[in-house]
Amino acid sequence: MKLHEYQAKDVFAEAGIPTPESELARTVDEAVEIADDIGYPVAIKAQVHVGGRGKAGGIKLVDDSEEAREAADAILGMDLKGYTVKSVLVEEAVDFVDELYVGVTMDRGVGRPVAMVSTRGGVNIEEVADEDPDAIAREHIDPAFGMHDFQARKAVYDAGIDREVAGDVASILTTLYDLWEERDGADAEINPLMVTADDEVVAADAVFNIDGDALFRQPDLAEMEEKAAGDELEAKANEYGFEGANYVRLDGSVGIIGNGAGLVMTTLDLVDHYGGSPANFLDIGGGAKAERVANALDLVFSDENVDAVVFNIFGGITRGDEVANGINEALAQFDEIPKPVIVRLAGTNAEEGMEILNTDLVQVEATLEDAVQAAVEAATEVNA
Amino acid sequence: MKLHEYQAKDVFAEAGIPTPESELARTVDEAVEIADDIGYPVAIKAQVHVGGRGKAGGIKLVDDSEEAREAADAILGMDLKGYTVKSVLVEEAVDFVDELYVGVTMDRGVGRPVAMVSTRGGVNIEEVADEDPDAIAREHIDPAFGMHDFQARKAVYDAGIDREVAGDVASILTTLYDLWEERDGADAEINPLMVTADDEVVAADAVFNIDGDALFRQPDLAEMEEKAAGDELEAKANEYGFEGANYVRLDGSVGIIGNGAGLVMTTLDLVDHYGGSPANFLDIGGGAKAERVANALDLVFSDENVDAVVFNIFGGITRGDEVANGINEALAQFDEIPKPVIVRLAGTNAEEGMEILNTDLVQVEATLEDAVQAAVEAATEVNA
Amino acid sequence: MSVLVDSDTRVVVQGITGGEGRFHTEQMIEYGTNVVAGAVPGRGGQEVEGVPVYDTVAGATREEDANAAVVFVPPAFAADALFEALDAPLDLVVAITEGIPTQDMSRVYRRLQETDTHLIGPNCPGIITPGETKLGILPGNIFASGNVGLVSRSGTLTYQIVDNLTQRGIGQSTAVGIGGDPIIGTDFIGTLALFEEDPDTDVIVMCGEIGGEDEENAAAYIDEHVETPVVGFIAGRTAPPGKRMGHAGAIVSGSGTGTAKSKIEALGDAGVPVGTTPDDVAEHVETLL
Amino acid sequence: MSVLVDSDTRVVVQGITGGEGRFHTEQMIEYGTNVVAGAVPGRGGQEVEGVPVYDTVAGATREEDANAAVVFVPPAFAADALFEALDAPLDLVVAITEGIPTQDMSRVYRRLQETDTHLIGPNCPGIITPGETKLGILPGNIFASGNVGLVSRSGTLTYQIVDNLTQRGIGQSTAVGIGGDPIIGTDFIGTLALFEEDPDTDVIVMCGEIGGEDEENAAAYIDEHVETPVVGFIAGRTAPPGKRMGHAGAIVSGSGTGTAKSKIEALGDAGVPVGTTPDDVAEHVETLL
Repeated sequence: MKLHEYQAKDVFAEAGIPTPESELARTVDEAVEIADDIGYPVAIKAQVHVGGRGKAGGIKLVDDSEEAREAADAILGMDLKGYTVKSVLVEEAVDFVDELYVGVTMDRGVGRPVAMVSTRGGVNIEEVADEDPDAIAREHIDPAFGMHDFQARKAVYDAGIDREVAGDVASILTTLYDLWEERDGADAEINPLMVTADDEVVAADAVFNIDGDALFRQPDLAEMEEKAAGDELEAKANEYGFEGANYVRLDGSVGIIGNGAGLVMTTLDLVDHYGGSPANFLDIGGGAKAERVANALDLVFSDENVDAVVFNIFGGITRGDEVANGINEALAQFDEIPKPVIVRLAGTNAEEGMEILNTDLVQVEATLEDAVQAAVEAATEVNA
Repeated sequence: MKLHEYQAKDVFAEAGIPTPESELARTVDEAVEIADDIGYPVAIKAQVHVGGRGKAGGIKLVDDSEEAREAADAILGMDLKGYTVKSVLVEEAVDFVDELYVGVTMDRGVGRPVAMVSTRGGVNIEEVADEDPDAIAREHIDPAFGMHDFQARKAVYDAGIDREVAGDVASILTTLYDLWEERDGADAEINPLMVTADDEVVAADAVFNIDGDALFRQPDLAEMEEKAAGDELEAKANEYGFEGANYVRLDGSVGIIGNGAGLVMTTLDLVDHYGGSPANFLDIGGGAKAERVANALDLVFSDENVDAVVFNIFGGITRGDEVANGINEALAQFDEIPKPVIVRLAGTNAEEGMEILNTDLVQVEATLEDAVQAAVEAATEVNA
Repeated sequence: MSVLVDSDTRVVVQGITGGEGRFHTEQMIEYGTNVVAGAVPGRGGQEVEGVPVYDTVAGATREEDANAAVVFVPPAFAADALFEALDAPLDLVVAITEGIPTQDMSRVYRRLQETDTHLIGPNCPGIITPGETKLGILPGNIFASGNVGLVSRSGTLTYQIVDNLTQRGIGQSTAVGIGGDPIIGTDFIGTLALFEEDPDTDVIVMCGEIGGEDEENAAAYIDEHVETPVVGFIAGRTAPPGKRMGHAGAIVSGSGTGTAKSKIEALGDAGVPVGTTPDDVAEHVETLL
Repeated sequence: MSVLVDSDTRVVVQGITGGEGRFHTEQMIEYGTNVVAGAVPGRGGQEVEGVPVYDTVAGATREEDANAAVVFVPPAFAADALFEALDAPLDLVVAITEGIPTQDMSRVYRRLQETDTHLIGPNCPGIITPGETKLGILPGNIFASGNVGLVSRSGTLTYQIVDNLTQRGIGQSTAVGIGGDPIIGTDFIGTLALFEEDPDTDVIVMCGEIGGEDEENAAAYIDEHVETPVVGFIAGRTAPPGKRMGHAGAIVSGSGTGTAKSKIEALGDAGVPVGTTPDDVAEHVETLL
């Protein structure tokens, strides 16, 4: 779960990390008023969950009220990579001599957190990591002990941070790690961490992504989550509880519903393999009950690109009879089934499920390959 | 460093451990007023740093104002094992059906904390440990991870705590451990942890000793320290910064000053070996400067039991010349040296020290054995 | 023979009194699993499906000699349950629970390194030695006893591939669902090593997916250490970069790592044929037996 | 020969810019110790007594090939300095600092178990191989090269006994002050094992004190594993129960454990003569050589 820059900065600032003076604005008038209060130059920054805001025109530096008005007007409401900008952060422009990078994330390869420091801030750090990996000092953290103070110093000195600001940067890294740990961070980054001419360090941007699985113990952060990021289907998916990664919209015509990420991905791959094109990834998860199945079907039907739907369930925790009931329930609402549905059930209670399924409403196939081929054909027919 | 029962209970209660209603009183009138407020029966409990208060008459259970007055009057000002009682805790008497024990301490044998639970509360737990070690469930804690919740449960179920209160006791143990860890505890104990007829658990007594070496990061607890526990010499020792274990008064006639605990203990043993009797243990520690040496000498001179003083310094960090200056300084204050002082210097800068020493004021010996024998003789002469 | 579990495995079910725990305990017993105890704090002395429940895992191992655990404890308490299982200690712990916070698993993994316990999962379907025992939620009826070892990051995809194998009359020695989370216990390499040592595993099926570098690392390991023929499968060939698909680990990063292409190439370089469909995998296996 | 340190030992001094660090660096260099670096955060690039200072221990090991550290860092920062030294990694860390909080040391000790590093101390005088090198604060001039290994929980008492040995013309192979704190790194047993392996240590002197059970455990170890003759000394025979004497560990508990009597008996049972005075110890050693 992603925090917006302004939210992340609030959390960082509360923990004692220096941030520039700033305030959120939702209207042009608000933005200009705040900019006037702060004093120019200020930066006007779109608050959306997409990378590369700057290049896409989502950040503008302005020198007076008039420019502030123009910039706020341009940015508020603009479309950034599919997301509508609803608010901007109006922020004191920092006069910097250096841009650093500090970050904390989980290194899944070793199962341990890693703290990172680099003098190459202000640019895409993934590119730095690819082109010049030694430019980033990395310190793996023992999760039982947390970050030792010496590790923060080591990362900072190894990265070649100037002696004048080394202590401050180490202390910011320590704070960032502690926050990351206490608040169940997935990624925490300050990029750039700006250094001013008089050796002060300021977090000019802030990224703080939270582990979605840990939101139950971070209720205040969970409240900051901005669902319904713009796309109507994603909003609906959220509403139905198909959070983030369980529903991914793509641009094909075969709607795909299944249980278990690997199986659903494989279904997508098979659709492609048989000449079709997947409209979405939708994993209803383990142990889904009838209502969840009905919701899944409604969600995929709502996608106007979808011409046919393939339902692929291999039951372990999930029971075939529950799925069958869900499909029947969902389809019972329609006088006419809007799009052909091909169902394939296997595993736990699959036979019971097959018996329950109303074959007037759905086409039943015995194997995955047959089901996918049938769905691809059905979608092709619609388009023919 | 020891907290008083009332201080420990404040700390425990703030962390959420249930304690009986209670308030501290420093006068008889205060005690009666508080007892009347709480309602009878109440317990009147002496607040002194000695074990076995109950047996020594330091705790009385009273049923009305008159008894409360009598008890408070008897306890306030009484001498408990050498300590004058200056305050009493007036506390709601708990009607209990069971007395349990929970505690946390450092097991130096394995270098790890250990959490302990027993159904044998309300008695001296060291005796239980000696007589029936299996009656105490012990769970060693990994200091890198802290106590896992399951460990608290395991200790509680292993100890055979009744199912009805097991969850509450486990949760109190968890709180106690967390406190112990956060507040740099040395020993934390609740004995007894009382169980009432309706399955509530209440900390009827509380022990919380803090690691003296960690007081620098526990300033609020450090403030609770009650120095000058009664003995005038110990008060003076504290004032001079010979904290707790560095000055221990004994009942012999040979005053002993040295550097390093092992060497000073050995000097005591040698005094005994040569037929004398040590008046004290005084370790001036490593790297002592002249002033500290002078203070040490003044402290030992103040002990009226002391008839002769042996100074035994083997310099590593401590320098012989500094010690010699300190001895000269201390003795220069006297028109006549009050008690004979025998000095033995060895190690770092010992030769310089020997040269500095004013042999009009002190007797210098070359070996430890000679110095101790001379001191024993001098003390014997005074007593002859 | 088999790896990790057989009919002698004595299982304690952590979280046996919950809905899933109860249901799958019944299923496991029905399959023949030797479920000797349950462990749920505060529920000691009860029975579930005829199985005695203890307050602690230590109690279950002490009284019932359990040597393996299956964990159905909800995410908020799962890490504690895993620490408890590792402390018991047990030879094998199978964590079914989905949604354990990643930092919790990082700490569990840290402790795991200091033990001799095998942890399977979390967020996994479990492990089965067909005809002998199953620990987890795998649907027993699709498996058949045989000589193919199967290891997979995915749950239901495992069932799919097993089904394709069984349909062709190919049985399995042991099937291990290692789980799809970013941090898991025994990984591909650990499981491959076990199969390599097992005389009754003649072919290994390794079923991976996009995200991370585990498949690439496993390919290198196979190249160096595995004599037994391996057939691969990789899910997520059509997944677009930057979109996480279900599993927290299943994402092709912006910088291009974790792609199906890279994994398939690595496996190919190690001499591992990679099936294009689940049934294609079964067909490859058939030719190798 | 010697144990743990010799003229090849390359030392980094942590806290070299402090008063004690500077003074004892000078003393060590004068004795012949190969002090190759100092480590103090923020002081990298400076020099102390001609020794280059680095910001991190890692820097000192990388640039100067240090393999041992002496730690003079104040108590509040000492645990972090020890973690840093263990991380470097180094073969040997000698912690002089007195007054490190016990819980800090418990965590350091936990980490130490996972490393191959020898930690001497904390709250110890250090280690010396006479004529070759000393790491710590021991006064070099009282030592003489020879064949007696010495291990002691106490600082100045060590000097006393060494002085008695040297006065009698008995030199030392290596002398190790293991420190008097409740939690220390290498203990009696660890040091005895090293001396037992050292062909040039012909007699071992073990100098203990009241408190804990380390001497009793060491006696049992000697009985089983040590062929080299051992002479003992125990300080605190006259210490009354319940009164801590100086060292945090030096206390005879109320329940009677940790007494000098128990330790002297245990050593006696293991065939170890225990001297009544420091010079008596030296006399015993003399008869054994």
